[in-house]
Amino acid sequence: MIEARFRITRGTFILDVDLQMPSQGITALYGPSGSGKTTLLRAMAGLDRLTDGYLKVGEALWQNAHYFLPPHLRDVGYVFQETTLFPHLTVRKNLEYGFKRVPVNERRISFDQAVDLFDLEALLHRSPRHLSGGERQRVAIARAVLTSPRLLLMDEPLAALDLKRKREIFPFFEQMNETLEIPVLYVSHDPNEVARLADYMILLNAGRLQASGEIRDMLTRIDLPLAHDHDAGTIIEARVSAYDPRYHLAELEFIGGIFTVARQALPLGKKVRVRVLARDVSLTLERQSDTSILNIFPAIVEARSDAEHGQTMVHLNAGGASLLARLTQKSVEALGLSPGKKVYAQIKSVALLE
Amino acid sequence: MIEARFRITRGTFILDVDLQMPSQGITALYGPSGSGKTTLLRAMAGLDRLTDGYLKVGEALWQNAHYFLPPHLRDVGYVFQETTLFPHLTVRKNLEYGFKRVPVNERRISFDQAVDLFDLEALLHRSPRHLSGGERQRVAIARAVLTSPRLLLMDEPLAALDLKRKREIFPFFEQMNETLEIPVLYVSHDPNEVARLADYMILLNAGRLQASGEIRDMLTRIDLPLAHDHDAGTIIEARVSAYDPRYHLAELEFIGGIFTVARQALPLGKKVRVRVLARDVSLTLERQSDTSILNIFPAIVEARSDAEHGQTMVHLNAGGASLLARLTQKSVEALGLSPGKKVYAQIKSVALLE
Amino acid sequence: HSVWAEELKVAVASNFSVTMIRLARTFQEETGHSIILINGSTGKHYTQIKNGAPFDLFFAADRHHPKLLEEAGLGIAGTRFTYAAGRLVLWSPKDDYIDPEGKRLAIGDFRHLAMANPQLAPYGKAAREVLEKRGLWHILEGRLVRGENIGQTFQFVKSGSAELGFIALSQIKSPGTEKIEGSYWVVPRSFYEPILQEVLLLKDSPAGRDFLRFIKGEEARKMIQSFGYDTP
Amino acid sequence: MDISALWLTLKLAGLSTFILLLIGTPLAWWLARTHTRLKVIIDAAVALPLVLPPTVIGFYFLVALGSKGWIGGVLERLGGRPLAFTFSGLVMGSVFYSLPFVVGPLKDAFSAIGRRPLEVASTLRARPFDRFLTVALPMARHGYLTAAVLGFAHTVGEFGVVLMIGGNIPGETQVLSIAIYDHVEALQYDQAHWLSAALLLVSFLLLLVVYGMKHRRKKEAFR
Amino acid sequence: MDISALWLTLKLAGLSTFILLLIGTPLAWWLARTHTRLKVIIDAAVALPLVLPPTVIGFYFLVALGSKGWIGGVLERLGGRPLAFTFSGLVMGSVFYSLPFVVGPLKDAFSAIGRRPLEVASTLRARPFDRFLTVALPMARHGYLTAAVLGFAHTVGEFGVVLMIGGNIPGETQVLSIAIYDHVEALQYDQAHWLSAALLLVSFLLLLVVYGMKHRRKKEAFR
Ligand SMILES: Nc1ncnc2c1ncn2[C@@H]1O[C@H](COP(=O)(O)OP(=O)(O)OP(=O)(O)O)[C@@H](O)[C@H]1O
Ligand SMILES: Nc1ncnc2c1ncn2[C@@H]1O[C@H](COP(=O)(O)OP(=O)(O)OP(=O)(O)O)[C@@H](O)[C@H]1O
Ligand SMILES: [Mg+2]
Ligand SMILES: [Mg+2]
Repeated sequence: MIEARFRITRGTFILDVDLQMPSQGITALYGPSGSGKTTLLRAMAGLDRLTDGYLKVGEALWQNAHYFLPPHLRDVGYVFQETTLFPHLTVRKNLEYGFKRVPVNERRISFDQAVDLFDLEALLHRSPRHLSGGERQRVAIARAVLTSPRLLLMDEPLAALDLKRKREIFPFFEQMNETLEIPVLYVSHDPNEVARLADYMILLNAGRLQASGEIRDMLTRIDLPLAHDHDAGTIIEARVSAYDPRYHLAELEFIGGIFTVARQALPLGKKVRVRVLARDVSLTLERQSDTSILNIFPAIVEARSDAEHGQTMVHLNAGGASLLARLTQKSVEALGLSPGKKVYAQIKSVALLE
Repeated sequence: MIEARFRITRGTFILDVDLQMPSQGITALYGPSGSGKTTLLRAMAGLDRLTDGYLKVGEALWQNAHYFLPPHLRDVGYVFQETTLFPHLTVRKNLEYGFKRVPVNERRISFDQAVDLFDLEALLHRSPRHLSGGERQRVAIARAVLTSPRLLLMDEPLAALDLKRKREIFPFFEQMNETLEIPVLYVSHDPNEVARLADYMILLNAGRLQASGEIRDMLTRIDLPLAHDHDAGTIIEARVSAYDPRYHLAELEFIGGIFTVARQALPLGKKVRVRVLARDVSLTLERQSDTSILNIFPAIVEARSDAEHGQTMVHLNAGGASLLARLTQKSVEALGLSPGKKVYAQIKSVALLE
Repeated sequence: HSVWAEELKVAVASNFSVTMIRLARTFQEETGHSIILINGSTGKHYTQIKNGAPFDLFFAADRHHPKLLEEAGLGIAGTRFTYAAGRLVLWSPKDDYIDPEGKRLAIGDFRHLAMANPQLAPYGKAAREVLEKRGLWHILEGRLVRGENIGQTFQFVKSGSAELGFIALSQIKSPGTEKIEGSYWVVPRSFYEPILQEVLLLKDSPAGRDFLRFIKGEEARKMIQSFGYDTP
Repeated sequence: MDISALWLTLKLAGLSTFILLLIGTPLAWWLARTHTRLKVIIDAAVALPLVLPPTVIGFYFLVALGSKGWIGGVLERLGGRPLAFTFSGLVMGSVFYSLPFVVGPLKDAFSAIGRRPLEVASTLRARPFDRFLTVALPMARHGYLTAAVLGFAHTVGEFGVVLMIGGNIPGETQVLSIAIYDHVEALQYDQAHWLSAALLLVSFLLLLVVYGMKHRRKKEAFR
Repeated sequence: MDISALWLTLKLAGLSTFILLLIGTPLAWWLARTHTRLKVIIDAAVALPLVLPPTVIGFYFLVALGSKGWIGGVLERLGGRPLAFTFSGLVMGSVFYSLPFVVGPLKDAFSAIGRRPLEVASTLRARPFDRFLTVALPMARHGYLTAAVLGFAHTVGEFGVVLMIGGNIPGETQVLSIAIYDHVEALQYDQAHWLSAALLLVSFLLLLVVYGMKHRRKKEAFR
């Protein structure tokens, strides 16, 4: 468990938070621009020396009113919002800078591993001056990761990367989390990215903690902006129960039935997460045949909350799993969707891909 | 029409392009990291003095083998990839820097307008040093826009902005384009953003022009990576034909029928663009009733292209409008979807929002 | 008193400047001419005059430089004469350190002996002659510290950095400055070639000629002697 | 006499510093931004006068400025007054000799700015000279402070060149440093101490004001 | 004699520059990063010696170093050799007098780095001294070059202080600048010209090498 308590005044802005986050997994730090995300990250890394702070990472106390562990002893990896590479060093030397300073027996990732993962081979001898924006960012992430930190702080590390790169790097963060057991605190503006990557989420607003919790819960909580977002949805835990190599279809068993998902081969029994976006769920009163939609589950309407502009969020219970469906007001009335109503939730299988 | 021809060598990287883009509207410059987007933008702004370049913007020749118009005479607005505000000036002075240098009668946007739009009122007296990443970026965009440029070049201007901000700023770019008639060349990694904003698209890859054209066409061209993307889709032009204030539903007439879309009031007759993502389209053989889906159109299968991993992209013709539907191989076979087959395309109305 | 009060720019060797201030004041009171004194090393003054310095009179620390200037036609021929002759003193700020015969030189229980640079300053040349005459030059050469001029040499000794040094009598006898403590040996005139200082009129003017006449006069000679110089 | 020397000193140092910054600015700017072979030579040449003793520099200057020298000769033919033994001559000598102390810091300051801010300014319609004034100059202000302090102080203290070119004429070319020197040479230690103390005090106060201003600005910037 | 003077000059300038950089580094670092009232005073104090004429500084130094002076007295009580008229004394005087030329550029160079690179280094496990060595020093190399060139050249050319403290002892404290000066004073112009030319040439070549190296590095950086 990581406990952090900070009170920081910057001009008219005040960051005043008291939060806890799990000391494993990926935690997303989400909040509008100017809400204090960078300020919080800097405080956690010990870059701003604050009298009024408390930070405990696992068993280790990093700072309180009487004690302050300086940044270089904190074992954090930090990826700054504005990528700063050392201009006087080559890319290789930049990468080695932190790596060399970590005792050999504490290293959990090898130099070559990082170079491979972030595809930096061709850049190693280059000067940072001549890298493109995305290249710089990859180097900065690799450099931070190479210190095998006990806590990886990343301030929008993927903002300058294209989708393809992001997809290549995503699994690595999951791996970091799973095999290397490096907890990650990750600033992002992108709800897709957050939903895809994070296990836990901290929501900042105007310097205060608006909410924090498991990503599953956060995405469906109607009191939070996320549930109203265009990308609102739910996350469902499932297990791979079958794989059909002919059609590349995986069957994912979850509490409410079986999802059919087009995927590369998945090991049987593997636990996976499936994200169902509210806007991808349509409801019918009868089970439909002759449709391209493979995932159809009986469900019961649990609640309705009026979203804005003629749209309604319908909360469903599909055999125990909760689903959100965003429908027009008109459809809701036409189908008479009030709590207790039995319906069929149709989910396009391909929408589960990510 | 803007014509640009450049050949630039940077170490082992060579940018060699010969392209044309419309001199109005928003053009997206899309391509993986390191493909030469920044290099191209810099060349167009005249920041790198190249012997081997040709650039004509509308009637005005900006450079050729014998002539080179220096950047300050080019009437471009440039938003750099790494936001650079003048550290010795306040935010207000930063904004005024370009504004003051534009003759009064050439100004097409007022200072207050820009401040309002980018919500900078509270920051005006501050030093750039103490702004958050997103705040800096907003200032930089506003500063460039305030020069009322004849061509606005933006290198990932929205990367550090949250969704809400983006949504606030998007309409402005459209307005720039429509009322101010300022053409925008816009680097982005985000296909959603591109599809939402751009009219025209230039696709770079490894320093070469891979393709360029109207965004509609580009998004559906199967030879381009975009059509295979998770966010592949088509863009359909439509006209507002009715609005139901009770349900906040707008009817948008297009060549293949009428879309029903939950929206705030829209003026009748307004031309709008509707994006239909391939993954949001499901197909049935019979028209279905008792469903929450409002948009169902008869269509004819035109072609199939195998996407990877058991997924197939089905090209449809809905009364003249082209649609893409991404389905599993299994569904395609189950429904017997071969060219000429009549089907019903179901599109969740809410998916058309953006 | 002359009819017209004129202004004279007088270049004067540093060693003589204190004396000259007194002389000039008296002359100004008597004639109404005003005198602007320009201190400096004779070498510098020479170079400056050669390059057009607007000086009227040149009081050198030696005979050599005025003679060169006269020969070069930069002065009024026939106006050159000796206005003072310096006296060499071996001095130490410590009481009872130097005996009236200067035997301390031979005892040699000191780390540094200061003198002016013999190549540049007449007092240096004289000091060298004294040492050579006593046969001490080669013995003491390694312990010599050499000032650029006699003023600097004095500072070496005064600060205690050099235990003793050859300086000008005028430097410890000046009535105008603080009482000089310590012990000294006034080197007999026979030990060195006379240190003759000559003056040259550079620009002809009644006031200039007046001043030369005044310097030659009895009143001025008395004054010069009181500062520790010989006069011809 | 000493008051006029103080005044002369401040006038000389002030004027020299001003001219130094004026000449040093384009030179430093050019040196910071060019990469020709010539640049290396100029770079070295600027620092070169320093290695000669000031009096010797003064000597060469004097010879050059005199009516037989090439500067003096040209000036005379143009009908100008000779420069030796005039205040203008002093200024010229001081500027020449203190140039490296101004060019060095300015050059570094300009280099440190990098190209980006100037590129930004150029896309904001600022012409080259405009962006130099509004971006390069203010961003190089640390360098200007250092250059001005070094140039000013060195001109105040320097006296070898000044002595030689100026001729130590009271009220005209006798600056304070020479006056102090004279006092020391003439064994008038009391006056020398007194003058030195006064000069130190004045300079110290001046420097305090200058650095204090910078300090205040920096502090603001960090708040 | 002149060869030994050249050798002595290079030794003095080299050693002084080395010590100047050694002392100047922590001082400049501190000045660039502290914001106390004290800083302003030290800032001003560093530049202060400059405003006094070198000979006068030398004189005060001599007085301080003499057995009655406070430095000399302390040294004597500690059983040390007096410093006046020794090479060590020269070094001390040169260092003191050239300090501002080194501290100024270094201070600016350190300021220009900003906090970010050091913060990055600290998150990469570098302790304060480590990040100073591996980040601040290399990033301030322009400043070091300027400081070294100014400090070196000024020490070579300076002779007022050196003359006073050194006592012009051939082979021990007679540096080239004094030798040249002596030749000029003694009207031995040929020798003076010859020596000046030699000194200028050596210095020019030295500077060319130094700046040439920097130039090459910069060019590389831009390619
Ligand atoms: N010295 C200051 N005076 C006033 N406000 C300040 C000062 N320093 C920082 N702030 C404000 O503190 C707020 C929080 O900044 P921070 O950088 O933590 O935001 P952020 O959440 O990281 O935003 P972004 O997503 O845009 O990077 C910002 O609104 C910023 O303007
Ligand atoms: N001096 C150089 N030597 C070798 N390669 C260089 C040099 N300068 C630039 N490049 C390369 O040119 C390529 C194009 O750079 P550019 O900045 O235009 O990319 P980009 O498309 O803007 O990428 P990004 O989206 O990451 O910002 C990069 O791969 C970069 O590494
Ligand atoms: Mg931030
Ligand atoms: Mg780029």
